[in-house]
Amino acid sequence: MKSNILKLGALTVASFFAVASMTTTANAVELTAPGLLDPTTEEMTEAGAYKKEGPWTIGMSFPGLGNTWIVQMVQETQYTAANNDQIEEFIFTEAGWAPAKQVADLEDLIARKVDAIIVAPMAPASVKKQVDAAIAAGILVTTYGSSEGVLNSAVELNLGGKAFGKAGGEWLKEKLDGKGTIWAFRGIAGVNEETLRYEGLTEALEGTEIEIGAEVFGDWNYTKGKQLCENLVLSGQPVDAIWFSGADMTRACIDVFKDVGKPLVPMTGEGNNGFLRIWTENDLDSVAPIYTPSIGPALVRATVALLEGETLNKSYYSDPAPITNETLGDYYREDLNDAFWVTSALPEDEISKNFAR
Amino acid sequence: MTVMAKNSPATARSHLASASRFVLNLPFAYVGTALLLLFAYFTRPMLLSPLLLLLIVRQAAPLGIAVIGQSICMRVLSLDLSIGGVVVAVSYILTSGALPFSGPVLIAICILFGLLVGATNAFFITRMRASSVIVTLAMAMILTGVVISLGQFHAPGDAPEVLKFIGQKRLGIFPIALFVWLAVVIPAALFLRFSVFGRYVDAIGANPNAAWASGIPYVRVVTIVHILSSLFAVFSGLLLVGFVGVGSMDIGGDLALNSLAAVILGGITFGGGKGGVLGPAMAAFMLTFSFNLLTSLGLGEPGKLMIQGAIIAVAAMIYASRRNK
Amino acid sequence: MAERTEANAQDRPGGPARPIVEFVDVTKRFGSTTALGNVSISGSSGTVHAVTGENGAGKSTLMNLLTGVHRLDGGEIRLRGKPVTLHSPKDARAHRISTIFQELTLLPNLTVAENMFLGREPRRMGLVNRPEMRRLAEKALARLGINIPPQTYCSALSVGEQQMVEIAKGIAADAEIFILDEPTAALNAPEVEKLAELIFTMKAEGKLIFYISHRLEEIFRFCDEVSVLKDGRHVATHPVAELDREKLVSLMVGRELGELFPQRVPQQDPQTMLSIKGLTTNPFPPKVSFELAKGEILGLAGLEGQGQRAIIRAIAGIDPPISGRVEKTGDDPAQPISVRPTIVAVSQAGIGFIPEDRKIEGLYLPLSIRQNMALGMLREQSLWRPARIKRDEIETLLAQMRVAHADPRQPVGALSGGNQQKVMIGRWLASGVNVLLVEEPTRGVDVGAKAEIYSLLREFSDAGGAVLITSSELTEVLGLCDRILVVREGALIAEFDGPAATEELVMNAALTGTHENQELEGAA
Amino acid sequence: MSWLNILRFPGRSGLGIVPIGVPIVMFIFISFASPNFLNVQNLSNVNAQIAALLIVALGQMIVAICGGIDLSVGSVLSLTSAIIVSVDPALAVPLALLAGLVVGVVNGVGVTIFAVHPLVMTLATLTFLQGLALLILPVPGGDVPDYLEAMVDFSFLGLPAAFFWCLVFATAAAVVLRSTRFGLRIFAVGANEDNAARNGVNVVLHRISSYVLCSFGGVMAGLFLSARVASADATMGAHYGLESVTAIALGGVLLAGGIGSVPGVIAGTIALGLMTNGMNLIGVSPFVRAAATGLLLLTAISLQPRKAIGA
Repeated sequence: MKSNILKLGALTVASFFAVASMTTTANAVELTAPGLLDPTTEEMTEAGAYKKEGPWTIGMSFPGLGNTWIVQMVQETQYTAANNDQIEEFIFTEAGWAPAKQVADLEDLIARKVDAIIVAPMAPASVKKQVDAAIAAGILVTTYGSSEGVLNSAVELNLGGKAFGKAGGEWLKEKLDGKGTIWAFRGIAGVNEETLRYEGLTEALEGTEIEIGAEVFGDWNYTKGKQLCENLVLSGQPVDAIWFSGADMTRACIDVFKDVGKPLVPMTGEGNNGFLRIWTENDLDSVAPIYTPSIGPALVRATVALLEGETLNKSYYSDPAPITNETLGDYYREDLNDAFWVTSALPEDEISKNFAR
Repeated sequence: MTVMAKNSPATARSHLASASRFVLNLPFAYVGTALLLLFAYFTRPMLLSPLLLLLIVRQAAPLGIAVIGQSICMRVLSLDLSIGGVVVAVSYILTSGALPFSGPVLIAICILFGLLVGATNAFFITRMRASSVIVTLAMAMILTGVVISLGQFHAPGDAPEVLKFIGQKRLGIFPIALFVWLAVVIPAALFLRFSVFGRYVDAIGANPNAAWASGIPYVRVVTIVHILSSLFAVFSGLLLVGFVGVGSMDIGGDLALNSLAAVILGGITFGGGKGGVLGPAMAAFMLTFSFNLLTSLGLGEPGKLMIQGAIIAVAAMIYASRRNK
Repeated sequence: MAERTEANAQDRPGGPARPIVEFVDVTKRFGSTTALGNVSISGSSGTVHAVTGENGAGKSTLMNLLTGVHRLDGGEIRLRGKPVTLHSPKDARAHRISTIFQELTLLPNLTVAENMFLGREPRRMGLVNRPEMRRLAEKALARLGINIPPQTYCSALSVGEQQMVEIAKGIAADAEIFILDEPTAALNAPEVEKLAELIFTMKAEGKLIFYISHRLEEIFRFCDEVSVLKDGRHVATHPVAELDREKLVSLMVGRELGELFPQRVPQQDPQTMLSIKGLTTNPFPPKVSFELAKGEILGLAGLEGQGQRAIIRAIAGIDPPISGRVEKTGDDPAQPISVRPTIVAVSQAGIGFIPEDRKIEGLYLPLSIRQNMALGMLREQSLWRPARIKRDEIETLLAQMRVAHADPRQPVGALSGGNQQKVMIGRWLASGVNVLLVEEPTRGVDVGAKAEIYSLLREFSDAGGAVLITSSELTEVLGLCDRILVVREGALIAEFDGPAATEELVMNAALTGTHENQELEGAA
Repeated sequence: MSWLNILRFPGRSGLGIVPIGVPIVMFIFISFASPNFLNVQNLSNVNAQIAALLIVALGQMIVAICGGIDLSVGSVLSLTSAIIVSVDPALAVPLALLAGLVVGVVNGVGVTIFAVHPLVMTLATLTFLQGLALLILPVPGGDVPDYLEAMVDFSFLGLPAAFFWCLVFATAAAVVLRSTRFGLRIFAVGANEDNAARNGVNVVLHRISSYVLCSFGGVMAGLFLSARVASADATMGAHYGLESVTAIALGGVLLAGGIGSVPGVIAGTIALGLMTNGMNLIGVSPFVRAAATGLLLLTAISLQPRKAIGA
């Protein structure tokens, strides 16, 4: 099915989503564009268990803001919610990356007697009490990420993590023929997603002769990534390839290599338009795992489906094939700016309105 | 005393003593930079390549510019914690696309905005006699809060080309940011050194009551100081945004506290100090160099933070206790 | 009077009573200056021992050694015959020494009772026993016959009341040795009477009181013995009964008063420089109007705290007046210019203000002498311009003023008090103002520097300037001023021609004068 | 003294119309704006949400009354969180307290003996301790000792545990300020250290002790917060330094020293708590919160002018 759609050629991601949703109506509930999200368990929710009469109030608790990916995800989520006339109110809260604030946010959402809560826990254990309280209060809870069984939410939608890191790792392994020295640019120290991605990398490298020569935390941030990369490049650390836990850092590092006139080495990226642009313009050799912002809309749709009394699988996972040199042209949007992330669930006019260059 | 010293056998020793006194009287940043360079020479000589040093200079430039404003604030016994907020706002103005203007116009708007923020800070500090810590802290909260609420549905776009050019390109091996830095530091240093304004800044720092009682335009000077500080923050933000190339909401977040550290390391204390404008500039370089050194030593974030904290504490203790003797 | 001699007589038989406090060859240095050199003084129980001398003679330094504020550099202090080391005020208190400081040390955010027992709060079960504290405070206040509720915050008290509380605090300490440092500075006449009673009671109880003052009348009234200090040296100690006024003054001063002051030159055609119209200031409702003429030194005299300070500070714009106007004559005498009552506008109009406390409000101590002087030159320059400093002018001025200094680049804080005072005045001379408002022109300055400062001010006025001074030293006002205005409760109640005025005339007016607005005060 | 009189003559409490009025106005406003505000569950949520901040702010108040400021208290909170999941549960609390003591002494010694400006000194310790906390606990998580979780999870007489935490610390702080020699003397030190010293108060000792008490507040808040979120996080306290300064400033505590009170700090903390809770309940964008807090702070401080201009 995936290859089917790719045959459509240079269609934009969004229109491809539109086409896809028209052509595939087999499943009862369509959470995202097909191929983006697959069930990971046979276990289903009980039909009608969460059914409520609309209109609903839905709350979402997110750890915090900080980068353009999150902005786009939130934007898509709010757009999806706003365009569902059964959703009377959609309350978005963000905790500024403070676990205690997230607990407070959840408590407040429960106090507001919302019909459903979408939670993206900073640490599953820290919100367990509140999730249980919500469920006890008859509130439907869906989770972004995998709580590994800690949370009793109805449905979990997960993405990225180990698969993200592994995709890059596997590609590097292939590029380097199993030996060499790489640098690892990690994200924010201590963040769960970051640790998982890194574990994915180490798993991929297991049994090879590839060595991690330098390992730095660039906070997924262009500025910091650039400084760190300049530093590593100029301090003469050997490097055959670079693994990145996020695309902004790849962009930064490419800029550094170009700046000092050092020949580029294979670098992994991410499905971000800014990165895809550099990739395209410079004829790089790269790979970009997709960490889709449409996870947000998917969470809203899943929540709505459950409130409508539909049945869903208990958990899903998003693991689309990464963007490669071959498929790059399908994803890159020359007309959009660097802040755009593939793949989006927004309709085309919204995309071009928000992300015009 | 000098006459006695001349022909005595202790001459050499007294030369040494006065030399060491001279060194000890220098702002910590000079000594610290020398020590760091020496340490790098033995552990990571690669860091001393001219190319990398120049890149570190470029990395240091935004902090180096912001620190000028912070240092004048501290010299008049005030403080500006709103620098980070101003930078975030500048990033928003330049990259949000909410204002449909060309790059130069946006830059002009940023400068006007800086004037406004500085004047507002100054109003509360001088007219309302509110604590500058609180006022500028509140200002930072307001600016970041407003920017984030405005920006939450709009991913920031690219920086104006002219800024990208300034922030990223170089002339020969010299980054343009270095020239921008110099173009700001040198006039600022000269102005503070030789103008009536600079004298008044020294006077207010040395004794605010006396400055008040002797008819120095205290309120005006403090107002100008805060406006200047916000303007330097704007320049710092322009450079940062140009360097990054795209807007970002966590840009410049550590600028306020880092600038505070750089001012101390640069020999400025509340109400004076010997560092002038160059001491803090050197300190901005020193801090940035230390981040790079620590990274290349493979010390993780924890180690970096600990060493950074320890350096600030030790420098402040040495400097403050010496001043009080 | 009779009572006092009796008390003395009791001590005398069998030689002098055993002293409980002995200063033996005490020396105290501050940096390079010797504040006290080899001073030996002793005091016995049941006496009031005056320590006197001019400002800066070392009275307060000597007492601060006993209160533990300063440490000795040489010699020793013996208490009840035993040498002691006093490291802190706490130590002093443990030795039953209680101090009533000249500066008010009350904390504005503490109540009267809390202030009185700060540092030795009564406790019960580890916690502060507030009822007990209040009771003890009431008792001590009652002894002084003052009616201030102990629960009042000290910020709400007048200066006089604060001084009384300060005294009550010292008394409540249940000490044997009391140091009263200029206790009457802020007191009005009835309060001084209460203090007098108290001193006699304490003496009768066998306490030793060191009474620090340069007010001769008080020394003769309260004290049994008097020790005179001069320039940090012990001049003499005598029973008060053996001295008269002239003798004491000559011990203190060591020269004739006359030569201190420069010659007054009568002005031929006095032209008004500054006119004050209907000025009212914060604590004092009466309206004040007067004029200051070119070439004139005008003095505001009166008891301390009667409003001189408020008037001069209102004119200077430090504490802007409630109402009233200040006009200054510019180039055209017919067109006086109204001056806005803010300090910046006042200074721009060519009026300089020299505050009484040079360390707090006057000088920039960390800055160099040259920088301090240079700041005056910037008065009329634009903020944005390069500072035009004429270094040679500064050098000339420093030489003219005979400022004893090694290098104009040395910090002004390293100078002696007199030289600092000269630099402070010099700054205004360099600034080109033609009216000076001077608070306490010679506070904390030695006699030599005094004479020089007086002639500086006189030269300034002779050169076409005008000077308004306030001073708590009556001799200064009498000797220096061309005209004297006496202030009482914020009103001008008398005017004297300088050469014609005498101490008695001025004091009389200051103590008893009335003004037409007195009913206003009664209503309030 | 009657209630009205206290508002008119706040003495050294700093309790004017503003500190008391702000939370009351907010309370009334939110009650009308949100139907869910005035229910027991929500009010007990608010209580739990502000408890940690209150404990930190009480410590900050003591430092501020004594004329200082402590930005590092947030890092102490983080460090505590890191310590308690990284050592033997029996040692957790004593070790955290020991760490608090050391930090307080270092801050105090730097500020008093080395005469470093408190902002600079505590900024340095803030940075150092943040690093140390991350070193001990690089990845959030870990198991908070059960006894600690039990201490934040009980309810008694229908009142939540957080209420008792607040009660205990507020009472303790009030007793310290009102009825101990230490409490009385820090007011003196904060108002004028020279005069306090002349009256026999050991200024250095009191200053250092105030920093130790503040760090102690950080430790206690760290225990509470870690137990509340049932896991540790080495950046948990990052916001608390500035937030506590905001809370005490709203509560009428004078940062220059000498003025402040426990009721004021409670009021300031409640105001901040109501701000967050109210915005979540009313549905105001959470990003507005920071801006609104800043505005509130500016307004509050403009109504309490000081004598001096500057920091």
